[in-house]
Amino acid sequence: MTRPPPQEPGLFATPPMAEQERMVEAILFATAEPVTVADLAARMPQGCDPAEALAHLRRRYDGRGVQLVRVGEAWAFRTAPDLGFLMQKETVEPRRLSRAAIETLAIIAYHQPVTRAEIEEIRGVAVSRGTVDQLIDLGWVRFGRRRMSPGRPVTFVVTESFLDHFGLESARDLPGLKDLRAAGLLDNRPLPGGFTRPEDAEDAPEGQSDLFDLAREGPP
Amino acid sequence: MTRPPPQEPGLFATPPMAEQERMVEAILFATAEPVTVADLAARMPQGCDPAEALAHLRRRYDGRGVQLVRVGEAWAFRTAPDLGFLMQKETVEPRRLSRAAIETLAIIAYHQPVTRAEIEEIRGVAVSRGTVDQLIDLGWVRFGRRRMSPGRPVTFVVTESFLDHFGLESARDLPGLKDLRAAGLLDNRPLPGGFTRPEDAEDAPEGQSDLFDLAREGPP
Amino acid sequence: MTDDWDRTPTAPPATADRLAAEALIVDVEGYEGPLDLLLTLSRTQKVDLRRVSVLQLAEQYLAFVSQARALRIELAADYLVMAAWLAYLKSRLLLPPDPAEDGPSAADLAAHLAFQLERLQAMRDAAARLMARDRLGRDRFPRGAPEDVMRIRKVTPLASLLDLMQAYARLRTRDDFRPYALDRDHVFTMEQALDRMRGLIGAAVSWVDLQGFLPAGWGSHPMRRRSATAAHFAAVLELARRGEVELRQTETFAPLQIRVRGPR
Repeated sequence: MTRPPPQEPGLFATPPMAEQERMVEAILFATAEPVTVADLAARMPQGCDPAEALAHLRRRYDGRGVQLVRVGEAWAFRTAPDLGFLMQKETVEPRRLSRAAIETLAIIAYHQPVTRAEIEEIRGVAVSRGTVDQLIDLGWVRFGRRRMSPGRPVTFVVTESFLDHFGLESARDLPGLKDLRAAGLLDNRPLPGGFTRPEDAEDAPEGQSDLFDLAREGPP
Repeated sequence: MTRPPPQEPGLFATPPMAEQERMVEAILFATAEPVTVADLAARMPQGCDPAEALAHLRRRYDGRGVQLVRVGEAWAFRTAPDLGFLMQKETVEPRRLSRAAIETLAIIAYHQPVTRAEIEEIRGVAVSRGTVDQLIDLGWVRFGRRRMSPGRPVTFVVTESFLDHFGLESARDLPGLKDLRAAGLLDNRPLPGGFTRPEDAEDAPEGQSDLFDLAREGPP
Repeated sequence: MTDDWDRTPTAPPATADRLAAEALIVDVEGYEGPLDLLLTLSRTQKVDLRRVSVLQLAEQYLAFVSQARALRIELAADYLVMAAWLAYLKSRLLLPPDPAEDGPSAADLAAHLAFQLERLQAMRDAAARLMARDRLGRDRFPRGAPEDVMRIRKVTPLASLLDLMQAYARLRTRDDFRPYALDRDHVFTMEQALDRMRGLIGAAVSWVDLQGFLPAGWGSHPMRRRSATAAHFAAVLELARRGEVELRQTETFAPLQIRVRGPR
């Protein structure tokens, strides 16, 4: 190295402090790791005072969106702590509910408060823990009162958020079985052997097309 | 369902402009890639005006060691060019480009959108596949729209990453663009009298220049 | 380069001239096509490209090509195509214009060639200026320590009221439509009743109500009561037919009574 000894004046004028501040700013911005004062001094022209430049710079960034912080012996720019929320990016992912989940949800909505055993009886299959947990996570189902029966089982009820999502004032607004049938949602296929129950007679077989129309219209 | 539309105003107080400026500062500091105004708006609280915050911020960083620069439709912080000498550690030796690649890049930048035949017409020599591929690999060139001329040839245009690399706010800021245009050197002037040399035959010389100019002007 | 290029190619080439030509030839691999070569040749005219003598340039180019041939250097086809075109242009430029001829004049063609050269030169200059700009990663630097944006995935469930209703409807109608099967839970068969009665009728030495013979637990549930009553009635009819019991009913709808038939 042929650098002039540090005391030798005049060969290279030391940059003014404002310029040194700019240099420190650029180095700290572009460097991947925090930088020590010694590293700064090594990278800056002869005669610079990085410590003083850092002090100026720190004041300059006081209250800004990024701050000059000390990391051990080194210095780095970091996002102001109160703005951390901006560093999160939410991606919304629409997902269809599984058949098990929507059936369990329907049973809870129509029969609330309802116990797990009752849900299983209606669905005819065991309800996995995960299904109810998932509905609770979604905020659509919560625990109700314990049933005053042997074992004091917990019950499940639907939440405000459920009503909000499905556009219902209350769970009582859920269409009844009769409404479902009228809307063609109860698919009344004739029983095998041409046997028809009395209540089937009232229903015309065009139920399918109603269902289709309703599906297209969406819920009112 | 019954959720409020996302643009509904007045529900929440908009942060003051000084605070919005801090937010933009934090977001842009945290990322190496340019961020569009739309992305900023999506990440900031409702009702914010990132464009105005950017204008304030740009003035604030004027003359600093780090500068707020526009890259096409996006914005980023970059170190001031005069301080590049401090950054030997960070310097990445740019990939050596062949003379053909450099010329092809300039032709695409100044004549975009431009077809391969037009590049060949200007350079007077066939453009090898590898040359364009290399530019695409670098992320500096991409395919543009197909030209509405016989054979519907693909066109090439430069990318935001090209602008970022060469420190251009937009393709309109290419050095000397105005002079070149005024001198007619960006015209796609056909050989007079429809005399065509063999390699020109595939390209329809007429009408292209109109379309070309129109496409190049784009939105102001 | 010297002004020797200004000479007409018909003159015997001076040494410098020949050396220059050879230098060009040796460098032929370095040319990016005939237009590039023409541009290099035009520089020897030391004039602005707009005022370049196309006739002279054509002659320089043709001299270059013949020189290459003399040195047995293979030239790519497009160099030869350009040579042919320049030979044509040269002849047009030297002959007086034919007023009868349509189409572009020799001057127009020459102007176009000059335009092409100027345009190529302009692009080269532009490329050089572009490359000399303050470049990212060399003069300007991005953030060295980007703070990762935390991505939060938020799942929005897709479920409408209709989905809910359909699911419920599906559940409620499942029972109605299960395949037909005889429900045997509430059925007491005649064979079962016959077996039971055989063991019990010994006690009926005097008249007893048939109702009293119904099994425990079959009297409360209506379906079970009906089934058990019918089975036991059929059983005692069978026993009466065989002559093992006697039946009587004091009036219509009165309880049916049985009595074991004693040996005669």
